[in-house]
Amino acid sequence: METIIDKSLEELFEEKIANEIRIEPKDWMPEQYRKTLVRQISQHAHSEIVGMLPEGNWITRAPSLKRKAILLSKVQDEAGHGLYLYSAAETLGTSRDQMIADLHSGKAKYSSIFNYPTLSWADIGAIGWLVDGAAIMNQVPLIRTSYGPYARAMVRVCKEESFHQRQGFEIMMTLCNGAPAQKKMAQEAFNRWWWPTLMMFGPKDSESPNTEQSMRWKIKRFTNDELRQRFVDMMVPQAEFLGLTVPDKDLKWNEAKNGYDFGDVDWEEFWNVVKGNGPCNKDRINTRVKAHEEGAWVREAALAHAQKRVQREAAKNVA
Amino acid sequence: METIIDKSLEELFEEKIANEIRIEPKDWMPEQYRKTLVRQISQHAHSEIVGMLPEGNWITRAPSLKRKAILLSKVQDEAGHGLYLYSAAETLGTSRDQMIADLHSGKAKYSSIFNYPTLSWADIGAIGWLVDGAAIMNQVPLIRTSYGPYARAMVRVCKEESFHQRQGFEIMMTLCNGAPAQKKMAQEAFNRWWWPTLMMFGPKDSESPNTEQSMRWKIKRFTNDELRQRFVDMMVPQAEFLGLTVPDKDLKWNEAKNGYDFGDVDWEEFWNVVKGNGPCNKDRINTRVKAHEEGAWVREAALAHAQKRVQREAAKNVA
Amino acid sequence: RAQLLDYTLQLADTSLILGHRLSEWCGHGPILEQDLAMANIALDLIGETRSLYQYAAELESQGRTEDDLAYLREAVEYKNPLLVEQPNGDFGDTVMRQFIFDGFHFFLLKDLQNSPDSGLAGIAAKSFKEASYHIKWSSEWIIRLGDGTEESKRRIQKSLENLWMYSGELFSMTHTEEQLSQAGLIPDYRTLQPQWEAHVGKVFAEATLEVPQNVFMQKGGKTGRHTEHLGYLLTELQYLQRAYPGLEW
Amino acid sequence: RAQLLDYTLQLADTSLILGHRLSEWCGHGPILEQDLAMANIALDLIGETRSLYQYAAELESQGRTEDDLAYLREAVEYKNPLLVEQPNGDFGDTVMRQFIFDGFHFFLLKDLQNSPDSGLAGIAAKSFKEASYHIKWSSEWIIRLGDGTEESKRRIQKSLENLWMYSGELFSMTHTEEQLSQAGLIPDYRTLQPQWEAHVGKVFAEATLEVPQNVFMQKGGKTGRHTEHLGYLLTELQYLQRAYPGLEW
Repeated sequence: METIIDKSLEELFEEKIANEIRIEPKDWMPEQYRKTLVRQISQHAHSEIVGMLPEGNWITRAPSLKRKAILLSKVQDEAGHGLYLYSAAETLGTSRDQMIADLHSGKAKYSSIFNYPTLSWADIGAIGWLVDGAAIMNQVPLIRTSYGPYARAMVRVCKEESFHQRQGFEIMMTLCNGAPAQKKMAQEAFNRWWWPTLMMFGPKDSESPNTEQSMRWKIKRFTNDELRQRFVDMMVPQAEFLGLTVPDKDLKWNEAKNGYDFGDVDWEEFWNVVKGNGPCNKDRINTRVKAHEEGAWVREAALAHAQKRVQREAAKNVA
Repeated sequence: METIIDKSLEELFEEKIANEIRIEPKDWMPEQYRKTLVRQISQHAHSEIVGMLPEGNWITRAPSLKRKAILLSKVQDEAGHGLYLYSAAETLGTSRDQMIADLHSGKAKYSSIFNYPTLSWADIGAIGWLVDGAAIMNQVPLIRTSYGPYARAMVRVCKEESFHQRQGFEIMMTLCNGAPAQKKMAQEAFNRWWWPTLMMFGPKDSESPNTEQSMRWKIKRFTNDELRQRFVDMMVPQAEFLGLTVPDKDLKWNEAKNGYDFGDVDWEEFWNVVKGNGPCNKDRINTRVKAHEEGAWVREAALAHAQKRVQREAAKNVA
Repeated sequence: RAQLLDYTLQLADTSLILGHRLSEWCGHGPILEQDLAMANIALDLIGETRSLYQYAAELESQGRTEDDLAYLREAVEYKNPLLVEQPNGDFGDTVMRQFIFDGFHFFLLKDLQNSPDSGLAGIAAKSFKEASYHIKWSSEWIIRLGDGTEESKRRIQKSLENLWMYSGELFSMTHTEEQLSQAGLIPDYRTLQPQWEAHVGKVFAEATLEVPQNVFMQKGGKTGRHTEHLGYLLTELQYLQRAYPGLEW
Repeated sequence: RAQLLDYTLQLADTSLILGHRLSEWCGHGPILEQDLAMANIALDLIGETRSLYQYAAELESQGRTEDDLAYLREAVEYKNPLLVEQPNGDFGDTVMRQFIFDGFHFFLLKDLQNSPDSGLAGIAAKSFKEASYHIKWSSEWIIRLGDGTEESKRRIQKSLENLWMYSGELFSMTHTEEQLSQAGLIPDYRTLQPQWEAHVGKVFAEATLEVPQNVFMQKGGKTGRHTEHLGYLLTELQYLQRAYPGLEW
């Protein structure tokens, strides 16, 4: 009996997917779909939160008041994205506390890109331009993702991200049109961020076990390699416009495929960072855990006070 | 019977004092003499230790490697002075731990000058030149102080202090011969440090209750006002040499007394700082207490390890 | 005019330094929502700072820009009161620093909106709306932490004891302020203080906190005599402008 | 010659940054005697730094001074290994960082004294005497803290676990180092490592500490890819030179 019902629910689900109808929180969904989504959305939320750190690192050292305000506002937006995304994931039945505990224990991942350090002001430009650029490329298709709350969160996220990307490009442009020291700073940052950004699209398709199922469920819309190619094709002309040299000696226009050929990512480095051995993995998690632990008394106080209020209200109503 | 012995001991003591013979740790001495000395020497030791903080504040920001080494070395000397002086005070039967506890509880005092902040690099010059200058003026007579260990400690302290003072003067000279911004920095620091330095000689003689007894015991050799006058007479020509303006509109050469007339110290400020209300009193003590508390586990470990060693040696000797 | 410039710089320095301190929290708050809230207040203060420095640059008319004024002065030239340069400490210390300041800021801007000096009045009008949000935020947190758990009460009471000595300077008037007040351009701070005291007292009462008595009030920041904390803040704040003088960013 | 310059700068940066970190302790040590000891080591390192930068300036012959080299470069231009820029942490963290470094420093200088390059050899000979004192100091403290109380053991074991991942970079050779080593100007670090391991192993055994196994070794500092800690250190270090370019102090 139960099997039959399940099957018909599953059929209904598959039908919606096929017809590009959004799955909503109260709809039936396969356990694996739910799990995949929780993993992906929480990972995305964690990335926003951890991603506040490398850029936050330059707020106090921003070179002008205007840049300081823009950067602070950008990092604040990331906190906001974290909030929507945690909320979207919560609609799937996992609490924010649980997700944060998984981040802190190392069970949940976040985007590896944030395990690289920001070493100069130009890194803020490079992150905005390259990293946000890659994030948008990854995320825009998610606006059409099959799970409703996630798709809707992505509309707002993507809109703000493209604003951030323009700001990043503008920082790079100012540096590239500035003094030689500034241009040098920009090139140096570009050299450090280019390859890690290409890694943001994930392992090669041939080594990405989850891609197929995610594509079928329309959680994912393009393969890793497809997105990586599109990104390179988009960024190379921008780098040329800025007068920056792409740090890849194998980069070459391929007329036949109407795109660039480019060198292979250092996959050993990629897997090292994924496994927790990147330059900042330990620092990032330690920083988050420290903020969380040092904030415990504040959260407890807020809760205790809220309870006192409720009790006082109740007592008033009784009296 | 006892009274008679005491009396003869006291007579012996007074005789030594009168004949400028040093009192040594094992000699009999009046309780009040001992107390006065412990108070004075420990206060002096505390001043060295707390005095490390305002100058230590600029070690990481020293403007050249040479200046950084000189400053670090100077602050290190102060730690060394602290050590000798605590040792000298310990010969009077009070432990270093007890003295430190008294400092942290606020029972023991230290020189009020260190409750002023160092706000620019020129402050390092001003402290060396003015504060060490005043300290030397206070301390040189102590080389002839009646208590042996204190007098001997002061020989070394004074020697190093005059070295420090020359370094301070040299910083000021470099600034005063430098760019307008440097000269301005020097004058600004001079303005802030001049009056607090004059306060270092203590209250007016008419309001210094301990002076008379200390002079009689030859713990002290000159009155506060005498020393203050000598200091002003010495420093004004040096300030003129540097091209700095003394921030005292009442300053005037007095031919009759062959010295300078000068304005009155702001005694309200003086007493406020003494009472703990100076700009940095709280910060200084908090910093010392924090260092002490955070170091507790280190001191315990060192002790535990030393005990283990002793036990192991004993076990070996038994075997 | 020189006095108006002096005063405008003092206000600008104040919001700059407090905004900077708040911005240090970014990414390290105890709750994501409060990370957002503190960034928001920091942004408001930086916005106010920019308007004030721009106005100061205009009053000065020496070709200096907002960034020259914000980034290229010595510690002793900054005129912010000591309160705002105090380190963040724990969240309670930050909330307490903010709360003490917010009341002052709120009542000051409220009056300053009516200044006959249209430059100041305009900036005050804009910032007053934001300040109304700030005072609400910090007051609520004082109450939450004071009337929360035992630990939170102990902590926030301690914050109050540590920071109270910097509250007096907010209302103690410099020579410049006395003269501008006599000229009717800015309020007499003696009239602001009772309003501030009433608000602060009410909130502390609800938070079950005790105001420390007979505290010696520290001052000096408004005349350039700062605590040693400011210097370190400035090494970070000014770093790039100092390292590369005169460039566009 | 360019490689010799590069290498000399790397050594200079290393002692500069570690000396700077140690100097941050001044006035804050757990025991007055250790405050003195750490200042002493810092002074030795700063002395070594000065000789190295002076020699580098000579090799470069572009008119730059020791201070230009120490104060006027970007974070990514510093070539110190990541270990030495790590924050002080507690006294145990500082001792552990020092201990890991001291063994490397000691065995390196011991060999470097015999370099055919008389500039390096001379500096190494002088610093070697000091390094012999440093390694004694840090080894003793590792033993004291490891074989002290339960708390001290827990703490220093934790320091070891946190810092061990930075030990590998000390012995991993850059392109420059490989070439200088092949030219016989500097030792092959592969011959230093076993000596270091023997010393470190002996001390850890006496201290009853366990060396973490299968640790992924971080590197990057020697090629300019630092941790974010270095930037903040430099804002302080460079502040005055940046604020007032080209002046005498």
